[in-house]
Amino acid sequence: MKRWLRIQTEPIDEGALLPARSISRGIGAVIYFLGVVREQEAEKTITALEYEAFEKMAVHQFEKIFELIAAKWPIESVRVVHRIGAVRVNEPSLWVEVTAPHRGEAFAACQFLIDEMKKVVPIWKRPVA
Amino acid sequence: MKRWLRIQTEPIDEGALLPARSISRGIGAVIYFLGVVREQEAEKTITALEYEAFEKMAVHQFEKIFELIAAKWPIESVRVVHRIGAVRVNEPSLWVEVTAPHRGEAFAACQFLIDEMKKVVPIWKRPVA
Amino acid sequence: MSITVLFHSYFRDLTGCSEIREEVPAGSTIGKLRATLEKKFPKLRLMQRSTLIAVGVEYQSGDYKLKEGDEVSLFPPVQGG
Amino acid sequence: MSITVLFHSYFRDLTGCSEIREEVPAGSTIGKLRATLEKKFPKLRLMQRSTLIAVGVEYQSGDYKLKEGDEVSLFPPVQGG
Repeated sequence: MKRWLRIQTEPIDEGALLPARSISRGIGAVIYFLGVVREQEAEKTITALEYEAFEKMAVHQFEKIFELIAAKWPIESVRVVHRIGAVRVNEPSLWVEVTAPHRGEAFAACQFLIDEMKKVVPIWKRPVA
Repeated sequence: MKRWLRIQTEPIDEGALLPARSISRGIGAVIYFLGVVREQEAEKTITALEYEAFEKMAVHQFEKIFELIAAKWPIESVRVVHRIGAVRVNEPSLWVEVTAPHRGEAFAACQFLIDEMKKVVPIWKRPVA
Repeated sequence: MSITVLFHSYFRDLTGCSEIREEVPAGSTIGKLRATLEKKFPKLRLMQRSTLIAVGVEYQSGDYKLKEGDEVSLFPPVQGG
Repeated sequence: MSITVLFHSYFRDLTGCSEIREEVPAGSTIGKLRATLEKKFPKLRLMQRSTLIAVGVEYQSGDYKLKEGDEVSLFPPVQGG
């Protein structure tokens, strides 16, 4: 399974990420997920979230999740970008792409990745009023 | 819920579809799904699939699925492109985008849309050797 | 009573026909129409258990009562995506 | 035995500190280290039930036996995405 991870302060550029995708002739499903900053956070109106990562551990924990995915499903590739620093409302903080032969495993792996990330990857956020 | 549907012979241009997305400040999740033509279809190697739609009924059946989604989940928008005619291996035949406040409902609605489409929308495919 | 019948996908190959006009007695059901069509196009019988039927843009079952001018579609299981 | 302790996210605010060097007796566990840190930074006690602990890049529990040079991180529940 191909893995690709970026933890970056620059905005997530979907248009630039698309052409970097390469899928083999056995791939039938591609899923993208974008996590976007919402205006309401814990019932307060915000203008941005300030994300912070303990980066070396975040990278390691993402790699462990990738290992679990590779062991569980026939996924061809996973790409993840998580933005840190200030991310304004309406901007994506997370971008995930999963490619697989069939959609069932692609959806399962993509949801698993996000659920696990939210449990173990040391990234935190603070509301910016 | 915003709905947008195209059944088209032209290739699906992901790069052109992205900037047409507009999400409100309450949106936290965007999911894209791409269905891609695989080289192996029913254990035979193919070069393309030839898709055919009974178009007026396909449009109506998609609209009924959109209604069900709108009744079931707080989805802000659904966009669907299904290609017809010859679609080569490695090219997408289906593109779906769902935007919602939270990822749970976005994933559920996206999978529901594809599952229902495969049951009721009159589109067929034939392998091209 | 005049009914238009459309054959989609490989039902076109089975029947060698994409559209046909059928005269059926008033009050006929889809079931009745199917029996008539299977006499005319015996290969349709091969697909008896995997035939989907619509009138206009809605799915209907065998007991649907046909009306003058109905457009009936016969087709195999759908395969979008 | 010398241990580096890192505080992340709002644990930095609670302690007013992002990194501190602690001397602990040989054979000390993370549990022991935590008790020492809670004496030094009493506000950490407020978070007792929602403190995550890692050594290097791996999560560890209170009975982990510290080694010379370990880098221990204390932080609140993670919130990526």
